[in-house]
Formats: sequence, C-alpha cells, structure tokens
Amino acid sequence: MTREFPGLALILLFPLIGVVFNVFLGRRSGRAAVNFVAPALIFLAFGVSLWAFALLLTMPRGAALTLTLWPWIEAGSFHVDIALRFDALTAVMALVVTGVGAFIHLYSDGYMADDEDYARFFAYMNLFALSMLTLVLADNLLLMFVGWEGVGLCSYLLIAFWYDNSEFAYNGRKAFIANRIGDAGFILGILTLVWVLASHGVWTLTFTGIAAHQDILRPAATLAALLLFLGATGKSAQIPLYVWLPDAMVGPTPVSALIHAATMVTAGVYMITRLNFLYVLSPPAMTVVAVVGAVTSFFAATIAIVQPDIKRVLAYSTISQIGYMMLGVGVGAFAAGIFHLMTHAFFKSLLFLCAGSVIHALDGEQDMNRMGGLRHQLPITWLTMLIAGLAISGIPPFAGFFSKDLILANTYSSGQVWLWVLGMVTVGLTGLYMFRLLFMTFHGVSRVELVRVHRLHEAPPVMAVALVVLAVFSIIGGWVGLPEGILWGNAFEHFLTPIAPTMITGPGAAVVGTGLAAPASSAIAFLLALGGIAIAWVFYLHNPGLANRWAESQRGLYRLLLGKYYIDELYNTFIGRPLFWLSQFVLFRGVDTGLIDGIVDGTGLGIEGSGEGLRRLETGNVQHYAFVYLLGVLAIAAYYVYLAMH
Amino acid sequence: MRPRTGGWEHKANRGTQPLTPVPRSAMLIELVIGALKAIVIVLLALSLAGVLLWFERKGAALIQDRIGANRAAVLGVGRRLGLPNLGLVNTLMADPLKLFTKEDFVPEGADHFLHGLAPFLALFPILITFAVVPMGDTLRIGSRTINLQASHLDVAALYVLAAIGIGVYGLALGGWASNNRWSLLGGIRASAQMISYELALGLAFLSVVVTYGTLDLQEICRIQGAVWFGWLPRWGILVQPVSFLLLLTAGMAESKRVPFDVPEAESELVAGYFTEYSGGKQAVFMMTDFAEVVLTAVLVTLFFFGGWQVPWLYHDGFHFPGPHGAFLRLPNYAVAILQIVSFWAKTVFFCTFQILVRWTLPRFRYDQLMQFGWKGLVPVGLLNLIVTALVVVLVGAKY
Amino acid sequence: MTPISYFLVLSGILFATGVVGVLVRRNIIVMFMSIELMLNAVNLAFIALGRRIGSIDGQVIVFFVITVAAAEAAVGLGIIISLFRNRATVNADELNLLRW
Amino acid sequence: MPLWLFSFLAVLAVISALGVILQRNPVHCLLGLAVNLLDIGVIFIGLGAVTVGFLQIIVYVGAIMVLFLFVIWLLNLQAEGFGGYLGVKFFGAVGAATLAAELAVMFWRAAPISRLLAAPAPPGSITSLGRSLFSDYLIAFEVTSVLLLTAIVGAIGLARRLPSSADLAERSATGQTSLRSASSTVERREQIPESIPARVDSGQGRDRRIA
Repeated sequence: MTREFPGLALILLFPLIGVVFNVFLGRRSGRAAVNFVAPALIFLAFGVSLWAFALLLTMPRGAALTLTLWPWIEAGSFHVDIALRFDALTAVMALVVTGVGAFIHLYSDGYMADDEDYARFFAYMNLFALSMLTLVLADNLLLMFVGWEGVGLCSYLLIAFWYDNSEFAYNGRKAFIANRIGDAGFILGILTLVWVLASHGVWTLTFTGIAAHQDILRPAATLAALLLFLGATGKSAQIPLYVWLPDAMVGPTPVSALIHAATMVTAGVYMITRLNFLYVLSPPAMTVVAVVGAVTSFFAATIAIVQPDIKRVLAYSTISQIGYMMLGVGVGAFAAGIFHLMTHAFFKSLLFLCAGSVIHALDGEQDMNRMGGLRHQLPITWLTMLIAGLAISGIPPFAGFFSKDLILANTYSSGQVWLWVLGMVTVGLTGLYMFRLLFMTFHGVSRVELVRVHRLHEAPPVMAVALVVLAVFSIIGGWVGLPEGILWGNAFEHFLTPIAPTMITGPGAAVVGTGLAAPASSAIAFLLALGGIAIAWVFYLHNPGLANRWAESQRGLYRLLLGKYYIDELYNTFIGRPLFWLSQFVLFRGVDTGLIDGIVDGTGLGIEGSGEGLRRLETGNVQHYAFVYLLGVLAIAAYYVYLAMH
Repeated sequence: MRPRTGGWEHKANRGTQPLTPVPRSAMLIELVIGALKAIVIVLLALSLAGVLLWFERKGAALIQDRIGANRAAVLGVGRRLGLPNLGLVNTLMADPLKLFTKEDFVPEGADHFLHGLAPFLALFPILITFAVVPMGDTLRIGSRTINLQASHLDVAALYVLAAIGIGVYGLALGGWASNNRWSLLGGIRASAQMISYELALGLAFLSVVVTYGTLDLQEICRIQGAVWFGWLPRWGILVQPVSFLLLLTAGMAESKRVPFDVPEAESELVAGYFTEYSGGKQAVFMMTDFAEVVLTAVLVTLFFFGGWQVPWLYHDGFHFPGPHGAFLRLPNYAVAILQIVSFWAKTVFFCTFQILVRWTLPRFRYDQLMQFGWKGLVPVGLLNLIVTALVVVLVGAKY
Repeated sequence: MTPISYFLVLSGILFATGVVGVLVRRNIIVMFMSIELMLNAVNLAFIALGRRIGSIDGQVIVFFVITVAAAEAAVGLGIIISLFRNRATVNADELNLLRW
Repeated sequence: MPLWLFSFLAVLAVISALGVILQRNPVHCLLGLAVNLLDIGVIFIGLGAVTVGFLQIIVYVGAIMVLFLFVIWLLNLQAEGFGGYLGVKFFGAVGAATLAAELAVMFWRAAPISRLLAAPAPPGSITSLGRSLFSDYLIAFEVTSVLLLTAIVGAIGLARRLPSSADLAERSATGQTSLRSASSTVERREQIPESIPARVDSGQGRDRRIA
C-alpha cells in the first residue's frame, strides 16, 4: 500500500533552500544568518521527516509514502521518474540523517565559529544533506545513484575544505578516487540490472519494479550484487577500498561526524539492505559481503589500537563498525545491520563531536600523546564521550550493546562460526582501543603542551547541546531493539521486516536456535568488551609504561599496526606506481604526444596546407563571390527548366 | 504566339464582368464626365494657388503696413472709378507673363535633363492628389448619378501619402541638378524636412483613418455628416483635435513655408533649391508651394471640418435641429452646389490661415525644425494614435 | 487582359537585370540598388502568382519583403557610410580586406 | 490589366532597370530605380494588390530611395569609370542573360503554372490584407516590428560618427569641449552641411560630382 505525500518534497526542498541561500547570499548576509539558517533548515527537514514517519506509523506495515515529482528520462520504453519513496527503511535513514545531521549542523555553529569560510562550509553541509536525503528517498536506482554521487562529491569538497593545505587537498582527492573506483562498480551493477531486465523486456529501475522480477534477476544476481558491493566498499570504506577514510579525517570534525561516521559511509549498508531482494538471490555474494565485513571489522580494529591520532582511531573504529554492519547484512540480518547503523550513527557521531570538542579545546591538537587528564577541564565532553565509549564497546544498556549483539547472534545462527569468532574478538578489541582513547585523553597525567593549558575550555553551549542530545540517544537509542521477549521486544526489526526481512542464509542456517543461545552470545560479548576495557585500563592507566614496553618487545607487530599494515604503501607500489608509469610513459608520452597529438597536429597541418592552397580562391571581391553564387542559381534554375520542358 | 497559360484569364474574370455590355455612347459620356471632373478640380486648385499668390503679397503688405502690389492697372479704370488698386493685374497677369517669357537659364555644369524635369516632378505629384478629393456628394443629372470626385479610390488616403512622398524628388533633384552649393544644401534640407514631416503627417492620417475606419476620402466626408445630441455636427475636429494640429503643422512644413522654410531660407541659402531657377521653371516651383498650401487646406477640411458637409444639410435639404426641427427641402443640384461652395470656402479659409501664419511667425533654425519634427510631432502623433486605437478598441468603432 | 506569365517573364527579366547590376557595377551603392531591383522583381512574381492562385498570401509576403527591405536599406546604408569613413571609397574592387 | 497598359509599364520597367545598371552617375541610377519601383507599384495596383502597391510607392519610392539619395550626396559619389575585373563582368552578364532566358522558359512553359485551375482574383482591399496580417501572419508581423527596431538601432550605431582621439585632443586644446558638449544639437546640425562643402572644396569636387 502506498500513499501520495507531497510533504516528501519538502524534505529535499529545505536543504536545497539552504544550499542556494548559502551559495548566493551566505557571505553577504553574515555569520549570524548563516548560523541560524543552515541548521534551522535541517531541523525543518527533520520535522517533516518526523511528520512522514508519524503518517507511516498510522498505515499498515510495509506501507510507503510516495511522491512522483516529474519524469526524468523518457527513452522509448525506458522510463525513469524523479520519484521519492518513504518506507520503513527510508524512515530510519531519513530520521538519522536529518536528526543527527541537524544536531551536527548546530554543533558546527560553534566549531566553525573562528573560520572565515563558514558560508562555503554550510553550503557544502546543506548540499550533503540534500544528496544524502536524495539517496535514501530515491524510488529508483538511478536517482539513488545521483544521491550516491552527490554525497561523494560533498565528501570530497569537505575533506579538502581547507584546500590551501596541500596534504588535505591530496587526501580529498584520494577519497574521491577511491570512491570513483567503487562508483564504477556501482554503475556497472546498475547496467547489469538494466541489461538483465531489459533482455526480458522489463524497463524499470524502481526498487519495487526490480523486486517484482526476482526470477529474471537470478542468473545475474551474483554479478550485479558483487558489482554493487564494490560500490558499497568504496562508499562504506571496506576492504579493499577503505584507505581513504582515515585520511578523510583532515576535514573539519563535524564533517567527520556527519559524513564519515554517521551517514555517508553507511550508504553501502543502506544500499545492500535496500536491494536485499537481490542479495538473497545470491548466497556467494552474501558470503562475500559477510566475510569482507568481518575481516574489515577485525582488521581495522587492530590498527585502531596503536594509532596516536584521536580522529584516526575513531576513523578505524568507524571502518570496524561498518564492518559489523556489513557482517550483519551479509548473513541476512538486514534489520540488524540497519539497527547497528542507527545506533552507530548516534554514538559514533557523538564520539567524533567529543573528539572535535577536545580538538577545539586544544586548538587543533589531535595527538593523544599530548593529551591526558582532560576530564577536569572538559567534564561534559568527558561524560558524553564516556557514554559513547560504553555504547560502542557494547556495554548494556547502552545502544551499541543491543545492535552489536543482534548482529553477532545472527552471525552465529548463520552457522559461519569463524565469522562469529572474528566478530567476538573485535568486540574485545573495540573495548580496548576505545578505552585506550578515553584513558589517554581524559585520564592520567596531563601531557598537554603548556602553551595550550591555559586556553583549555569546555565546548560552547551550542556544541554542548548537541553532545548531550546525542549522548541521550546513545543511551536509549538501542532500546527500540531489545532482545525478543523483553518488554516490547525487537520493535525495530518488526518495523523493518516488511521491507528488509531477516533471512539468515549461509551454510549453517539450519542450526538456528541450536547450540549457543543468544543470551550466551551476549554474555560472551559483554565479557570480552569488559576484558578489552580492563586491558586498556592496565596498559594506559594503571601502568602507563607498559604499553611502550610491549611495543618495544613486539616491535614488528607494533610497526605493522602503526603502519596500518602498510596497505597504502602496497597500493602505491603495486597499483599507484605502475599506473603512474603507464600513464607517464605509455599513455602520455606514447599515446597522447605520439599518437593523438600526431593525429591532431596532422589534421591541423593538413587543413592548414589545403587552406593555404584554397585560400587563393578568396579574392575578397564581393562580385566574384556573387558570380559563383549565380552559377549555383543557374544550375538550380536549369533543373527547373528541365522539369518544365518534360 | 498565344501562350498556353492564357486560357484561364477569361474564365477568371467572366464572373466579375457585367452581364450586359455598356453601350459605347454611355462609356463616352462617362469618359467626358470623368475628364471634366478632373479638369475642373485641377483648374480650381491651380487658380486658388494663383489667387493665393496675390493674397500673399497683399496680405503681407497689409500685415507689414505697406501698400504692396499696386503697379499694373488696365488703363487705370479702377482708379478712375475710385476703387483702390488691389494689384490683381500685376500679380495674376503681368507677373506670370513676365515669368514665362524670361530667359530659361541653366547654369554651367548643370544636369540639363534633371534641371528641366525637377520643377514638374515637384508639381505633378501634388496636382494628382486632387484626383481623389471629393468636392461634394453626388449630383444627379437626369438618370445619371455623378460622384463629385474625380476618381473614386478605396485607399485614397494612401494615395495622397504616396503622392506627397514622391513630391520630394522634384526638390531634391532640382537642388542637385543645379550644380550649386546652395541649391544642393537646399535640396538636402528640403528632402530631409519633407521626409521627417511626412512621418508626422502619416501618423495624423493614421489616427484619422483609425477613427473613421476607412481610407476612402468620400466615405470620410459622409461619416462626418452625422450629428451629436441632434444638433452638433460630428466633424473630425471634435474627435481628433490633436490630429488636426499635427496635420496642419506637418502640412505647413511639407509646403516648406515660413516658419518651416529652411530649404529656401533666403538669408542662408539665397533661395535654396531653386536658386538657379528662373522664368517658367521657377514659376512652377512657386506654384508647387501654393498647390501644397491648397492641398494642406483641403486635407484639413476633409478630415476635420466635414469636407463638403454643411451643417444639417442632407441630401434632400436642411433638417434644422430642435424639438420641432424645421425642414427646408432643396433640390439635388442646390444641395450639390451648397456642398461644393462649402468645401471651397473651408479650403480658402485654411489657405488664408496658413498665409497669415507665414507672415506672423519667424523661421525655425534647422536643428529646431528637426527636433520639432522628430521629438515633438512624431511622439505626439504616436501617442495620439495609441490613444485613438485604444478608444476605438474599447468603445468599438462606432463613429 | 494580360496573361500572368507575362508578368512572370517581366519579373525574370528585371531580376536578371539586377543580377547584371550586382556583378558589373563597382559602386557599392549601385550594387545595393541592383539588389533592390532584384527584390522587386521577386515581389512582382509574388503578386502575380498570388493573383493567379487567388490568394492574399502573395501580397502579405510582399508586404514583409518591403519591410525587410526597409530595414536592410537602413543597415546597409549605415554600413556603407561607416565603410566610406574608414576606407574613403565605395569601390567594390578596392574593398577586399577579407582576402587571403 | 489591359495588355496595352502592361506593355507600356513593362517597357518602362525594363528601360528604367537598364538605366539603373547602365547609367554612370549614381543619381541617375537612383532615378532609374525610383521610376522602376514606381512602375512596379503601378503594376501591383493593376494586379489588384492596391494596398501593397501604394505601400510600395510610399515606402520604397518615398522613403528608401530618398535615403539612398542622401547617402549618395553624403559620400559625394562621382560617376563610375569603366574597368575592374572585366572577365567576371563579361561572364556575369552572360550568366545573367542565361538566367533571364531560363526564367522565361520556366515561367512560360512550367506545367504547374499552366495547369493550375483558375481562381478568382483575390480581394486586394486593405481589409483582407490586414485580416491576414493580424491572424495568419501575426507572429511574422510582430517579429518584423522587432526587426525594424533592431535595424534602427543598428543603423544609428553604424552611421554614428564617434569623435576620434585627434578630435578630442583638438577640442580640449582649443577649449571648445565645454562649449560643444553644452549643446550637442548644434553639433549635430553642423554635421550634415559640413561634410559636403568640405569635399567640394577639396578641389575637384565640382567636376567629380557631375562628370
């Protein structure tokens, strides 16, 4: 059941107004106006989303609000509309994007208070909100792709926001290129779908339209799913395309919070969930998704343990958590993945905002070795970040516990035990790196440089409000998905089921309900998390020298982790350099200068030569031209004379 | 050789031909009547021009407080009878005689052909306009109804404009062909002035035409025969006062007389485009000027003062206004005569008016003249046309 | 009554005369006049053929041609004047800047 | 239109057209063209296109030709000598003669023309013309008004004499700037008369013009 709801257009319209306002009037109308308008519009979009959500709740399950704006592409039977669809899945995403986004916009008011380029910043932010909302509200793959590209563009623009720093600009480009590789996969995936469907005379790209033709899709499902998943790995920073995300942390911290933690990077998860009907057709693709998710999750967590930069730790943590989501959707627990996506949005953006608050307080310092003992100076930040840390570590009753547990339980149910083991280990590692971060930043002795000590300050109210609100959500956000049987049970999953039903696939799907019970899994996870926290406490608080000594003794491993497994270098050596060499020596020197320039120059020379000869015809005398003209007229007239005579 | 395409022509026109052929004698009579009408009106116009020449001299003298033309008298008869010497003889007889017997001088290096052609090129277009001027309604003689208009033309107003437009050539070529700097300047000025004021003239025409809804001069006169409130004749002046002023002004400028006489400004250009003319050709130029005066007066009369209309005179006699309006039956010929007299009386009045203006106003400077034309008359004319069109559209062409 | 083809032939002759004028005369203004001559020859053909098929369209087209000719004359003469100011000649043979 | 009238007008048209292309003096050419246009206007009227005929006379003969006359005077054109690219001229004349012959044959023998059914003469009245202009051809008509406006602007822009830098320097040197700019109308008035005597004074003007 669907229902026309014109209000959906408003959700997109408000950010659009913001973009136009900030681009054309931002600088002129001054900081106060921009600071008011940019967040206010997102709050308005949030309000409309809530309205739509409320409407949706009044409708039967599986219903959707729709709005067709105007036809976009009309080519023969191929028809694509600019159409919006607001169902349960979109509701979750739209609320997260607008809700979290609104508070991050508010937070940015404080964070960007000293930056001259506030108008550009908010223009990008609003543009991002517009693109992300297009992505989640899209009714068809093509419009979704528009949003997909839009968020990629905004990500690039905001990473390289301080473009006068060449390294930042480089990192922006890196993110863009990694995303392009993924996007190429995405496009190929779309084309595969079009190809398969069109070969059976089905010309549609709407999600409902594609879903209605599963039988047609089946032969190409694996290919399409994997290609689309390549896009997801780019956007969601999974192996092998995760390398851009840590470097993306050079952007302003609200950007990291909004784009690189809460919303954009989870687009891949959203996409897979949205196309769940496609993925369930292909068990191999599902397995790939799950394996990539689990491995990424573990892999990133290990790197996060040793990183000194506070935002980098969070970045790897994000990669790791998205790995969890991928694991969740990979084993068929789509609702669980989205659930984790939502809770993650709360606590991870909160973590980033707290980190931003710390960085703001320390005038841009990001190295945790120069922090410590900040809890006295930054109590709100400390408290909220502690909540977020507990949430991400999976300590009940904070949000992360429920969502992560759901994923792990489902993984276990799927029978892929080693993935479950990997996930469990990662739980411990999560607790370790997160509390390492907390302890190094807020506890222990202060290693803050003296010049900065006196300027330490708690976040201004606008920032603090955002922190507190997100902290509240980090606590209660998971309660919508309590384990079955407790209070309202897993309401979240029930809400999503009509759109993305949990379909546990995999070799061990048969053992669901047998073996390890869900509560036991939860208990193990909880204990592992506590263990990780304990290790962090031992290493970084109880015995601060221990970490260094361990690093000394395990030098190789430490170096490997600190150097992020040297993946960047590997890519550089095996992909970057050969490509560069190819471009430089074969494509540039050979093909471009030799072949193409040769053709171009040759064409030019040929035309020049012939022109040199032919220009003698141009006497500049009008009458000569008129004479030639007359000859033509005579010829035409002769034809008619011929006609007249016959 | 008979072309193959010839056949259809007869078929095409068969329907429009009268079924009974007109007898040859009737056609001859028609021809004679037409010729008579044409001759009469041209003669009237030319004699009026001649009389105006006399009146101009005497009128000028009157205004300037001198005696004026008074030399030639036939044996002094008038003086013996105690009449004042009005100078009629020397302006109407002696001067033309003198002019036409003078040497026809053509300057050295002049273009003989064009020099000789120019005066006639100037006079001719003015004279042919009189062909469409209606002097009266219809005159019935026996069973024959005669339209008191030399030639009936649907688009007479366009015809008049076209003729006036051609009139430029005589002056321009006359000035050029004389091989004289003053003449050339005069010719340029004359043509520039005429073209500029033709525009204002055309706009005045257009407003009138829009008001009456026809280009037919006879029809325009007829329309003006109606009355408002039972007594007020619906003459054009009441409807188009702005157009009247425009037409009068532009018409005076077209005749290149003071205050619009820069093409022949004697203090600047000797005598302008006819500096190098003498004798008969110069007389023709002067005749052109006066014919233009007459033409202007005729147009003003036709468009704004009812043409041949006499108030309350209809085809069968006078219908005087009033609740118990008296009725004076008149025979058709009397009505026609009254109409003709009325027409010429009005025309003479406006001719006189123009001559009075000539001796009253100083000359414009050339730039003032151009500015007056382009920045004064043309915008006013356009505005008037727009307002007229608006009113006609809103009220409906009920005139 | 005159057959329509006579008018058309007259139009053709006038057109050709205009062509000769454009090709033979060196004075740009006279060339321009010859173009006007050609335009008029075409107008004549329009009127004659319009009369032939009993349609007012021929007259409408001629009306437009006259209007366009007025615009063309104004601009063309303006060009000639500015040309003369810059090059002090209106001889087409000398106005050959646009040559190799 | 009776044949005798047509014959007269046709002969006059051809003679005047020949005058345009054969007369050496541009003013005579112009006179020939004016006669030709007048003549064709009369033919229009004879063909029933009364309004268009008079428009032709008013616009072409009464305005455009006078404009030509002005320009001829303004540029002080002299009679044109014989010369130039004679080859082009010869073959051009031959080509034009061929064209005339082709057109004549075409019009004389063209099947579609002779096969068309006879139609009644169209009403040449201004009413039907106006109705057609303001209904079927309304857009063209309105576009024409834009064209005329553009032409006015273009003509003024092209023909306007911009003061050269030398003129400006001279003016500022003699201190005339304020005086001149105070009354631009005076300046404009002087432009037309000045240009002609100046060229006549250049020595050969008198002879050149008439030659």
